[in-house]
Amino acid sequence: MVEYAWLAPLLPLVGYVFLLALGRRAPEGLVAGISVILTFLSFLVSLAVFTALGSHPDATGAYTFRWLTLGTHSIDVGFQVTHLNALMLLVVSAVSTLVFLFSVGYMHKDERFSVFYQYLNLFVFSMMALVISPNLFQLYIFWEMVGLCSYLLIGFWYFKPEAALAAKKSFIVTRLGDVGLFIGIILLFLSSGSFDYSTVFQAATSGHLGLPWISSAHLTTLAAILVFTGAVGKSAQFPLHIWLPDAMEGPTPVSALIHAATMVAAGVYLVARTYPLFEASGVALTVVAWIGGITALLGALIALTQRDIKRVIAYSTISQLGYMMMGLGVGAYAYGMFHLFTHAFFKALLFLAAGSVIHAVDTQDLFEMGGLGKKMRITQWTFLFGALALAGVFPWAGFWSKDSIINATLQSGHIVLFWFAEIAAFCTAFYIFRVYFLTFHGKPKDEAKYAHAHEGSWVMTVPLIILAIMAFIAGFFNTGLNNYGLEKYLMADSPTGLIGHVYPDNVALMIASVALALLGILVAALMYWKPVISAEKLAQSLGGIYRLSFRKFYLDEIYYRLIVWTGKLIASIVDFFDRYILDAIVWLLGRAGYMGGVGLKYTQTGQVQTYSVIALFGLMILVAIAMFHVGGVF
Amino acid sequence: MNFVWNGPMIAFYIIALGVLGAAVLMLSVRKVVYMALSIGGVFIGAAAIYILLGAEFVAVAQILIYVGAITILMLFAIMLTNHKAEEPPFQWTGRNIFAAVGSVLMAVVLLAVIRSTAWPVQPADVHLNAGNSNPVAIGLVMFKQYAFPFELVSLVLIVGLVGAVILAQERKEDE
Amino acid sequence: MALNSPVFPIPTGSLLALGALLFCIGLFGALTRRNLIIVLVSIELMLNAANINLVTFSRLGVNPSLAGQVFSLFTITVAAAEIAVGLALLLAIFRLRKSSEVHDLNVHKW
Amino acid sequence: MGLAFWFTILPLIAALLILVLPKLSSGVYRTLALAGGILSLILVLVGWFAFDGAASSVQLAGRIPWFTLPGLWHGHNLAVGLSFGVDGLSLPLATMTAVIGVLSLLAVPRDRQRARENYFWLSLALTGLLGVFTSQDLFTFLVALELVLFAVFFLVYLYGDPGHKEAAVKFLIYRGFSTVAFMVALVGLAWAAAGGYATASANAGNAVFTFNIPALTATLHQAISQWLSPAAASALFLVLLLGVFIEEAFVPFHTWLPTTHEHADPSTNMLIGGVVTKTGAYVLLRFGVGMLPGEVRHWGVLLAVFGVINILYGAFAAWSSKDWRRLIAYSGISHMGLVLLGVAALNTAGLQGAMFMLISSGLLTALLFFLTGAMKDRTTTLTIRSLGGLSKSMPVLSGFLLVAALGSLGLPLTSGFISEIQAFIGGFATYPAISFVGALGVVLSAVYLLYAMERTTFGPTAEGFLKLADARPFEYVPAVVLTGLVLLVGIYPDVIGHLFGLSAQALLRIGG
Repeated sequence: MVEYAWLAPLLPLVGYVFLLALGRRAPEGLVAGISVILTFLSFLVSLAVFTALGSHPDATGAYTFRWLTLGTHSIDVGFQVTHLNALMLLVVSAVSTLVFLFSVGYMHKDERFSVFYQYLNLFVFSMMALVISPNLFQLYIFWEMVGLCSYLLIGFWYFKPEAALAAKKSFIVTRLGDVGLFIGIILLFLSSGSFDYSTVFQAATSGHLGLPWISSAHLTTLAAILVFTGAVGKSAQFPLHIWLPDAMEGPTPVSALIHAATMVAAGVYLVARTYPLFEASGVALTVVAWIGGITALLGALIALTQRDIKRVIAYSTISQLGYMMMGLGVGAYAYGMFHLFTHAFFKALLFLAAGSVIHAVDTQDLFEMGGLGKKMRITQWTFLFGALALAGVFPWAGFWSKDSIINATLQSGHIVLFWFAEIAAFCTAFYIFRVYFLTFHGKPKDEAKYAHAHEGSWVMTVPLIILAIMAFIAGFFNTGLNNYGLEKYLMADSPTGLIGHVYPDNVALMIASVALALLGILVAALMYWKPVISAEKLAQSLGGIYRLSFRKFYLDEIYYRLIVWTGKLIASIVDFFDRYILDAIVWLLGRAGYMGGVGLKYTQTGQVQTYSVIALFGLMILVAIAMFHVGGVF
Repeated sequence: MNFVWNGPMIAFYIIALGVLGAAVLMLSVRKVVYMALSIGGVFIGAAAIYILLGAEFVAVAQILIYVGAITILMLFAIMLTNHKAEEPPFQWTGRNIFAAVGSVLMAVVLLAVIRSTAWPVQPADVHLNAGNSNPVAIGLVMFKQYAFPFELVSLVLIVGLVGAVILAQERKEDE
Repeated sequence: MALNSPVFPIPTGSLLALGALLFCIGLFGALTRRNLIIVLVSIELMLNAANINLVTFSRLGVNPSLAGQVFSLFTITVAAAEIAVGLALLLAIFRLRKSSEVHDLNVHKW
Repeated sequence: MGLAFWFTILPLIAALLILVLPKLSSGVYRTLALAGGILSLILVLVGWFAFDGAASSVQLAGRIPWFTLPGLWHGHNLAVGLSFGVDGLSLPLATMTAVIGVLSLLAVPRDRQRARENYFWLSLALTGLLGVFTSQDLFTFLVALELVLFAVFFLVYLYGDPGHKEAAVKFLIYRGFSTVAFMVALVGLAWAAAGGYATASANAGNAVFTFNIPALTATLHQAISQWLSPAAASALFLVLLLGVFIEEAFVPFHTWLPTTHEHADPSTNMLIGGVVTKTGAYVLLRFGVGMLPGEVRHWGVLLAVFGVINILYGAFAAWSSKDWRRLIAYSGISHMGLVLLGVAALNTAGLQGAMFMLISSGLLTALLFFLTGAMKDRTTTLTIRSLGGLSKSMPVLSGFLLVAALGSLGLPLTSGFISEIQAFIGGFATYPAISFVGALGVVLSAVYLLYAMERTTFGPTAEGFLKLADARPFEYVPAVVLTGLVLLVGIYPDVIGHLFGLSAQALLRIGG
C-alpha cells in the first residue's frame, strides 16, 4: 500500500484540474460533489497507508526519479512515506474532507464557488505533496505552493481591501522566513551534496557537513536555524506571527483548514522532519524551544482581549503552535507531533463552529453576539467540546497532548519555559471560555442579527459533530489505554526506536494543570456568564497591560516603522538616485553633446571660401606632417 | 644646373612671364570685364607652352575651347548679369590674410618639392607621335586606347549642356 | 650631359614651377575674389595649371607618352562642361538674388 | 545548408518581401511577417529533434561565404561568412526568441497606422536576435547586433506613448555604445588570438586570424596559456564587460531600459523585455566565460557584487515604480543581477542558473508586457495607483497576470524559481557572503510584485473599470503559450536543463 501513497496527493490534483476544466461557472453541486468525494478517497488512501505502515521501523524508503541534473549532482522528485508523513497525511486528508463538506454550506451562493474549490483542491494537493516529499528541495517547492494557496484563499474576497492587504502581508511575511529556509537548504545541499533528508542527516550527525568557510558544527547550527526561520514564518511563530491574525480575512473554512489545522502546522512538521539536524546542534534546539515558549505565551496574552471571534482563535492557534515548537525544542518530539495531531481536530472544530456562528449572525465581533446557544444547539455543544479540548480539561484531547509537552518541559529542566507554558495554559482556558460565554450565553446584544440566526444545514453540522468526537477521543491515541501507540508509531522512524525523549506521566502535574484550566474557566464564567467581576473595571484597573495586550504588544506598528518604513525609504532613495542623479548625469552628458553641437554650428557660415581656406590649412598641416616625417625637402 | 640659353628656353621664359603677368593682372584689375579679358592672355600663353612641348593638338584645342569658347561665354555671362560689376578693393580681412598665407605657403612647398626632386632628363628627339603627325597620333590613341573614356566624356558634355540649358532657363514664378 | 644626345631644352623644373605658381595664383583668386565669375575664372586658371603639368609630364616624364596630352584634352572638355554649368548656375542665381557675389550665397548658413 | 541558417534568415526574407511589395492592405504584411516568424519557429522546433542533445558541439550549422580580406595576418586571409549554428546554449535561446517574436507580431494591433514599417522592423529585429544567438562568426554576430539595434530603435521611434521618440534616441545611444564596446573587444580578441598582442618571447607563429567563434574560442585558450599577455586579456575583458553592462542594462548603465519600456508599444516591449535585454548576458556567457574564463574568475568578486547590487537596486526601484512598465523593467534588471551572480560563481549550478534565468526572465517579461499591454488597451493607463479591482471585470487576464507575477517572484513550479535556486546554489558555493545579501532580493521581489498586484487586480473595482471586456480569443494565444512555457520549464526543467548543463560544463571545461 505504501508504494501507492502518491495517490493521496494526486486525487486532489485531479480534482483541481477537473474543476479548472469545468470553468468558473460550474454548478455548485457538481463542484462540491467531485471535491468532497476525491478528498474522501484521498483520506481512505491515507488511512490505508497509515495502517499499512504499522509500527515497524522500516518500509519507509523513498521513491524518486531524476528531475534536474546539476553538474554531477541530480535533483530528484518523488515521494517517501515515513511514520511521521503517514500521520500528517491522515490529519491533512481527514480535516480537508470535513472542511470541504462544511464549505458546501458556508460558501453557498458565492459567485466564485468553483474557484474556491479549485484553490482548496490545489492546497490539499500541495500540502500532501509537501508532507510526502523525499527531499528538502521538493519540500521547498510545495512549501511555497501552500503559501501561494494561502495567499489566494486569504485574498479570495479580493474586492475587500483588508483581504487584499492581508493576503499580501501573509505572503511577504512568510516569505521572509522562507528566505531563511531557502538559504538553509542551499547550504545543506552544498555541504552534503544532496537534498535528500537521509544524506543530509547522515552528514550532519557524523559531522561531515563541510564548507570551506565554516566548520561542520557551526554549519549545522546555522543551517538548522535557517531552516527553522522558514518554520517560524509558516507556523506564525514570534517574531513572524503577525500575518496569521490578518489572514482571518479569508473565508472561515480556509482559516480552519489552512490557518489552523494543516498549513501552519507545516512549520512544526518541518522541524520534526529535520529533527536529526536540530538534534545534531543543541543550540538550534534551544532556539526552537525558546521561540516556541515565547510564542505560546505571547499568543495567549494577546488572545485575552481581542474582540473578533476569529482573531481570538487565530491567536490561540499561534499560542498552540508555540506549544508544539516548544515541545520539539525541549526534546519531546513525539509530544509535539501528538499535540499537532489533536490540535488539528479541535482547532478546526473551533474555527468551523465559529464559522457557523458567523454564517448565522453575519458579524465577527464578540460583543455583537450573545445568547446564540438557544438557537444553535449543535454549534454550541460542539464549540464547547472544542473549547474544553483547547483549555486542556480532562479527558479531552488537548489535555493529553498539552500536558505531555508541559511535563516534558518541566522534566527536561526548562523551568522558565515551564512557567511560560503554565501561564499560557491558564490564559488559554480563560480566553476560549470568554469567547464561549460571550457567544452562546447571556443576552443577545444585537437583536436584528440575533433574529435571523439559525443552525446551518447538515453539511455544516455533520463535520462539526465528527470533529467534536475527534476532539474528545483524539487524546486517547497516546495514553496508557493504547500503550502510547502514537508515540511508538512515530518513534518507529528511527532505527533506534527513539527520537528525542519521552517522559512518564506525572499525575501531580496533570491535576495541577486541570486545576489551572478550571480556574481559567471559572474566571471567564464569573466575568462573562454570571458577571460577578466587571470586565471593564478590570481592564481599566490594569490599564497599560490591558492596552498592551489589546494592541498586540504594538508589534505591527513596530514592524511597520522598522521594516516597511525603512524599505520604503530605501526605495524612495533609490528612486531619487535613479531619476535625479543617474539619469541627470546621463542627461547632462547628452546636454553637453548638444551644446557642443550648438557651439560648433556657428562655424557653419555658409561661405564656401571660408571652408576652402580651412580645408587648405588642413591640407598644409597634413603636408607639413608628411614632410617632416619623410624629410629631405628643404 | 647649367642653363643653356637657346631659342626654346628664351621663348619659354618670355611666355611664362607673360602668363604669370596676365594672371596677376587678372587679379589686380577691378572691372570684371577686364578680368575676363586678361584671362584670355593666360589661356593663349598656356597654348604657346603646349606648342613648345610639342603638343600641337592640345595647343589648338586650348585656343579653340578656352580662348574661343570659354572666354566668350564668360563675357556673355557678364553681359547678362551685372556687366558694370566691379570687384571691391581688396581688403586684408582675416580670411583673406589666411588665404594669402595659405597660397604662399602652398607655392613655397610646391616649389621646394619641385626643386628638391631630381627630374628625369629626356632627349630632345623623343618620338612621341610614332611617325605620325601629332593630331593623328592623338586621334589613334583616343579612339583605340581611350575609346570608352572618350564616350563617357561626350556623355558628360551632353549632360552639362542639357543641365546648363535647364538651369539657365527662365522660370515661371509658380513653378 | 652627353653631347651626342641633346637634351630637351626647357628644364622640367621650370615648367612645373610655372604650373605651381599659376595654380597658387588661381587658388588665391578663388579664395578671395567676391565676384562669382572671377571665382570661376580662377578655377579655370588652376585647371590650366594642372594641364601644363600634364603636358609637361607627357613630354618629360619617366615614360613619355601621349597619355598626358589625351588626359589634358579630357580636362579641357570637362572644364568646358563645368564652365557651362557654372555660368548657367550663375545666371539662375543672379535672376533669383540680383547679385553675383559669393558672399550672398549663404543659404547653408546655420 | 543547415537548419540554423534557415530559421535565422527566414524572418529576413519576410522583411525583404514586405519591403519590396507594392502598397497592399496591412493584413497582407501581417500575414507575411507571421508566416516568416512561424516558419522560423517551426524550423527551430524541428531543430530540437535534429539536435543531438548529448553533444555540446555546434550543430545544424550553415554557412555561406561572404567576403575574404586578403593577407591580414602573416599572409593569412580573413574569410568572413554568414555562418549560423546552434549549441546547447543557443538552441533554447533561439527557441525563446522565435516564440516571443511570433507572439509580439501577433500582439501588434490590427488597426496599426504605418503597419508595413511595423512588421518590417519587427521581422528584421527577429532575424537580428536569432542571428545574435546563432552566429558562429564574429562578423555575422556584430552585423546581427547592429540589425537589432536599428530595428528596435525604429520600433520604439515609430510607435508608443508620448515621449517614445526621446526614449528611442536614448536606447540608440546607449546600445550603440555597447555595440562599439563589443566590436572593440571581440575584434581585439580575434586579434589577440592571432598573436596580435604577443609578448616578444612567446611563439605565436601558428596562430591564425579567424572570426569563426568556435575556432576562436579554441585558439584563445591556447593564446591565454601561451602568448597573450594578462594585461591585454584584462583590458579586453573589461571592455567586453562594459559593453555587457550597457547592453544588459546593469546598474549604473540601466536608465535606458525603464525609459524605453515606459514609452514603447506593448509588442515592442515584449521583444525588448523578452529578448533584446538578454543579448548582453549571452555575450557574457559566450565570449566572457567561453573565451576569457580566467578573467571572469579574476574579476569574479566585482561581478558578484554588481550582481547583488543589481538584484537589490532593481528590486527597490521596482518597489517605488509608479507605472507597471517601469516596474517590469526594474524587475528585469533585478533578474539580470542574478544572472551576473550566477556567472560570477563560475560553476555548473551558477552558469546553468544564469542560462535558465535568461529563458525564464525572457518568457515572464514578455508575458507581463503582453498582459499589461492588453490591460492598457482597456484601462488606458498603467499607473499602479489608478488601477484596482480588475479581477472583477477581467478575471482571465488578472489570473494570467497573477501567474506571471508569481513566476517573476520565483514561485516554485514556475521557471523563475528553478533559475533562482540554481543561480543561488552557484552563488553560495563561491561567494556565500555576497549571495547572502542577494537573497534579500527574494523577499523584495515578493514585496513589489504583490504590492502591484494588490493595487491592480485586488481591491474594490473603480466605476470605470466595471464594464471592461476580458481577454479576447486571440489574446489567449500569447498568454497561454507563454504561461505554458513558464510552467513547463518550472515543472520539468530538464527539458532545457540537460542542454544547459552540457553547455555549462563545456564552458567550464574549456575554462579549466
